[in-house]
Amino acid sequence: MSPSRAFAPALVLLLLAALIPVFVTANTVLNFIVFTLIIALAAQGWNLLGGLCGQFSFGHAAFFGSGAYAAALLQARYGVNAWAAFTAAIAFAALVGWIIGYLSFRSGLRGSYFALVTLAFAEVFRILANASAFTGGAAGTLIKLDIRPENFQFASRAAFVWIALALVGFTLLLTTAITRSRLGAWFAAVRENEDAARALGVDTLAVKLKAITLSAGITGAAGALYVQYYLYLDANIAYGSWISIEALIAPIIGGIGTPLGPIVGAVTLHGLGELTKLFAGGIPGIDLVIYGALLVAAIAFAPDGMMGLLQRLGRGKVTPNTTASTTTDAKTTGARTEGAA
Amino acid sequence: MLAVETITKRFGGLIAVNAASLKVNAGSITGLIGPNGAGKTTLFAVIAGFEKASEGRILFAGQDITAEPAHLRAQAGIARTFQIVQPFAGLSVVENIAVGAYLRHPARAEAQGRAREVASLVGLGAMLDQPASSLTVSGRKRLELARALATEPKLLLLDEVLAGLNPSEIRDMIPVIRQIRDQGVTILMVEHVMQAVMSLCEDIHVLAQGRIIAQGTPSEIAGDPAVIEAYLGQGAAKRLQRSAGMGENHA
Amino acid sequence: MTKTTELSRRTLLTTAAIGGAATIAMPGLLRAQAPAIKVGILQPVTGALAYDGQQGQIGAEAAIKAINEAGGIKSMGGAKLQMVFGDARSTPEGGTAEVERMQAEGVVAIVGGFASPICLAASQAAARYDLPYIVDVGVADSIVTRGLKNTFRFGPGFGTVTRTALDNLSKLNDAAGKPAKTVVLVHEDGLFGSGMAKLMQAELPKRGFEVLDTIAHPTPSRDMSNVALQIRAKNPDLVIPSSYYGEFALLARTMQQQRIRPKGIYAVLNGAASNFRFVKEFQDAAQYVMDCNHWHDPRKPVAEALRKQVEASGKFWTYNIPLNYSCVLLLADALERAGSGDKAKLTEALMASTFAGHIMPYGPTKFVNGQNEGGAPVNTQVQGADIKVIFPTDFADAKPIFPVPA
Amino acid sequence: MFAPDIIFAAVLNGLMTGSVYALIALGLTLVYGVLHIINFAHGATLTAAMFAVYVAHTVFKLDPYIALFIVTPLFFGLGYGVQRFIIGPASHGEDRNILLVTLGLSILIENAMLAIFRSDTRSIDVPYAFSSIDLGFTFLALPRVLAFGVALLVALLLGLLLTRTDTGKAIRAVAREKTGAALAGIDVAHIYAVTFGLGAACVAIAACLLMPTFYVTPRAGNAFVLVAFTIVVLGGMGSIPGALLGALFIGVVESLCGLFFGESLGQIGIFLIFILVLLVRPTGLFGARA
Repeated sequence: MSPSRAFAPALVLLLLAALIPVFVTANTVLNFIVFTLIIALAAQGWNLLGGLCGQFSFGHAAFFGSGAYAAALLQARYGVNAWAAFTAAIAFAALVGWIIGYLSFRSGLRGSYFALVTLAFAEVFRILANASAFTGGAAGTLIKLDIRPENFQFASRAAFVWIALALVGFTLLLTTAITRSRLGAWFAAVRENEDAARALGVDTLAVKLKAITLSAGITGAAGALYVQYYLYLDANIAYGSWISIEALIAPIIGGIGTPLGPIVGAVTLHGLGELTKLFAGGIPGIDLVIYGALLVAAIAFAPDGMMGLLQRLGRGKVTPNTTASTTTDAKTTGARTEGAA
Repeated sequence: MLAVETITKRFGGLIAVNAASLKVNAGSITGLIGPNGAGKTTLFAVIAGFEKASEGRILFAGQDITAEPAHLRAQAGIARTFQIVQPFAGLSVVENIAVGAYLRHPARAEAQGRAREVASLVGLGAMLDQPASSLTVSGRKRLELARALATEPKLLLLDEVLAGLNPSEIRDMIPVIRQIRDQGVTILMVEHVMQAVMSLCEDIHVLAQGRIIAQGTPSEIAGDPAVIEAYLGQGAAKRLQRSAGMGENHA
Repeated sequence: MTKTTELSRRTLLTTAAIGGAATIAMPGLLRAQAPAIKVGILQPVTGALAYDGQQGQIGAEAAIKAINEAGGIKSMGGAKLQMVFGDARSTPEGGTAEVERMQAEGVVAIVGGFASPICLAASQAAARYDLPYIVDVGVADSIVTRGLKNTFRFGPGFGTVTRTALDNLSKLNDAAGKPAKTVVLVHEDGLFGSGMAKLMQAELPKRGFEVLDTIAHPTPSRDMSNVALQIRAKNPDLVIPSSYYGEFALLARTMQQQRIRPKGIYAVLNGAASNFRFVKEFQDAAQYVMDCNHWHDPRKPVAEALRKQVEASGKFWTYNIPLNYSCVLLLADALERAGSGDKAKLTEALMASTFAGHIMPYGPTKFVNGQNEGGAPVNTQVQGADIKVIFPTDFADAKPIFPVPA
Repeated sequence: MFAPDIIFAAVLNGLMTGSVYALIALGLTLVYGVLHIINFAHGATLTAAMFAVYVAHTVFKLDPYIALFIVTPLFFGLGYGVQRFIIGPASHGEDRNILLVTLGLSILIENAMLAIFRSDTRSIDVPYAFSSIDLGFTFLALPRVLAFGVALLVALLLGLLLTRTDTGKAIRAVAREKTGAALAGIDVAHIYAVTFGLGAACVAIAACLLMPTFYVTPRAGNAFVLVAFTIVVLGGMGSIPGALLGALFIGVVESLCGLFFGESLGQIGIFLIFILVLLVRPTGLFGARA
């Protein structure tokens, strides 16, 4: 595939999306788009580590929350400019990613064990953030409402749509570029078979650390964007399992390991959520029952994710480089079951 | 090229490799044979850096690499294949090989070009875009070889690349291996297919119960009564001699 | 999505309930003409806070129904209130999304939110449109200290609740001859509990109480046995718990089972101590438990009528109901005075509100920087199968029983 | 800091709480060991079982300990059916899809409970709820002592089932090597479903033991899932004795950390120990060495 063909769909999509706020002025829609893009960004981060590099995490909240808290606290406690805080937040989340990655990958954690250790880290952070006075404890942290562009606060929701879109678009291009690079090949090699990768000269620890650092930075950016948009943060928002699940589920629904997968997944899931709200009425929960059922049905009918489904419908085949191996999943998750039963 | 000096590898109380020493000369094809459980694959793993040696040291091109991790050894020029093939199942053939090629060619176009060359060398040229998971056993063995080759090694460690192949496939592979050596790659191979060992190797080391019990040319090994009695067992001597004769004819 | 309250033919409440906001003059004629006024009711009815959201919704619905049955908004030609309900899904972003939808559907104001994080995010989203937002519960003081012009809180904030709780505790203890000297604080580790504990720890010693221990616990907790153990070890005169329903119910049951009997349990903003479900299901454990919390004014007949009505429908009476009921009445009064659904006029009217027709024990409303100055908690005590108001004496319908009779 | 009798009482409390964790973790580890997946619907299953016990008590006037004999087979059947007819077909045998299907099911079940029962906190009142055994320094609640005994018994029975019965042997065969087991004539789909059913049955028993002293809301089960995950990992995924010992260990750790660092921060103890154990010994405390 030539570079122009590889990047074209992404660029067209971005351009179209950027035009939405020009034609759609309903804030309901714009608000929906911003939130969906925040989730998509978090999911893109997850996809880089989980999809491309094969390291499933159940604890991306650790990065989302670290980015969000860094952005919020730098502003609220130290009066740092919002844009500078935003940049620092990404770096901080990336650092947290590196540290968690270093500790767990160095110990050789893979599969479910890695997944659950990330979950545990996120939980530890959540409990600490909830108890510590520095983070505002249970009362949370507020960013002062002061609508000025230099404060990263805008009167118009369209501005946030564009910023979120720029971040998602940048990550999309970055992910596409990675899949077409040596680093991408090494990610895939580590995902598919670590021993074989090592035999071919791949420094698997370094590759995984790169993946988790990038991944954490991107998901951290999503957290920072969240707090910049809602201007409020507490431990359950920042480090709660909700965002770990959102970040994990969107790429799988969309198409794991594909650059567009997380975005398609987030849009599908949240679109579905909006759709099922139509059923919300007298009895609370009914809409979510339908949502859960549709989720199960979606997996039943699109086992390779929406991207896989689109490809099957479009071309009648699935290109191998866009579908992550499934045999590896079975192997990594089952890798330590010698003591089974 | 490679010098293994009194390497010992213990797993708990079990001694898998016991003070084994061997030398591989540059430009040679050297064989490592021995019965099942002799410790060949373990010794391979130690040489390639997948297992840490309990004692002893390994020199590669004069450098002590005993403490180096596997990926650095690969970068230094040691490539290995796996006895149980380890393809990147979700990737295509060319992508599999390209992972190896990226070691020396950071740019995508070059790495892919190099991967195609290697693929045609091992006879996978027609299957470049097939998923690796769709290959036959013989195809996977070739892929294993191609990936290792793509790293442009100085020393290639082949762990039973011929096992599981039928006689005609083996006949196809032997010239390929020889061609690789002729291009300047030194080869150390673990092999059970005696016909191939005898025909390819100039120098053979015999490992039994973790110890090197013999070393020499194929005919020396075939005639070594210690090898025959202590390791190959009754009646094996004749088979070995027959294979050696065949190999010489071929050469 | 939109849920419109049905008009019932039965008039359950007297027109006086609306406190001057309604009229009985020519209701039929006017009813046909005036377009309905859309009012946003925001509550978390799914997710972690679903119970409180459900209770709040009951109160808001009852108020809208009562206002409409009494003839709607008189100054606007008897226009009826139409509820636009939004499920905040127990998250700030869920609340924000619903505010956007409500705005798009043309509501004149929004009432509710329940939890502080939801109230903070939702009121801020509403502020973009200068859309009046009336907070029902959300006790975080930051809700009204951010300087948002559109945000009004009818109930008391956190600081007021804690101060009142301390004042009343001192009075109670003094009146009983100072039987309580030592205290153990038990609190959930969220916004309510942690903040309360911090203030209490600082203030209690100044009032002559010794704080023996402060025990934080998470929500949800799987087991309260260890909390009970620690209370037992410290053997305090008084236990001050601030927890949600499930955890306090567990604690009270465990204390009963472990035969731990302090001289009093004095809860603050507790999810169970002012909940009739708790009283009904665990009458022994609940007996004589005091709570400083939001509560309706028991002397107001409308409040008692509403309570009977709710209980007759098989629901339990909680403070969310009268608070939301009152908030909607407060909005109706402002609409009545503004004479239009115009946001600026409505905000003006709310700022100038001196509404006294609500069913909380607050006196006439007076907003300063969006906070109702009169909003205050009261002290209740479980006595027999009922929850009685014991403080302040102006509103009380029973005398405190303290210390707990042995 | 604390008198020895309080510490001892806290250890006893931890053991009893741990025994209920054990039942929940047993179900989870069994499903993990055989299907190699993490069942996200486990918490929702527990919630559903607790509501089943609640309904049995309020509608049919059945004591939870008697309901156990109805709810357990019922949930075995439900678990079997859900795996056989929903999770199996919908996931196409792919791990990551099973993950999502169980996640979808958990959303579905939790909100179905919310729609049916609303969000009220419900508990049942049994005459023995406050019966206790007086040990002098502390009182042990009778229902919790019973739960402890039953949990140990169930773990024992489950162990016997896996080692002594044909079905158990088939389960272990599938856990080790499903292709081989299939070649040997074992119906893998059936064994998967049986395993899932057993997991659900364990949770149902846990629900019966919990309800006399606990409460149920549509989200009640979630509180137990995270801790069950940590137990399963600590015990070595798929290991029955590991889950039992891990659960008792975590119960005691939680109890003591709660005593010394406060209930809130005490929760950190569980996760820190979990992280440390994994970093030092990645196969879990009782898992086989990789």
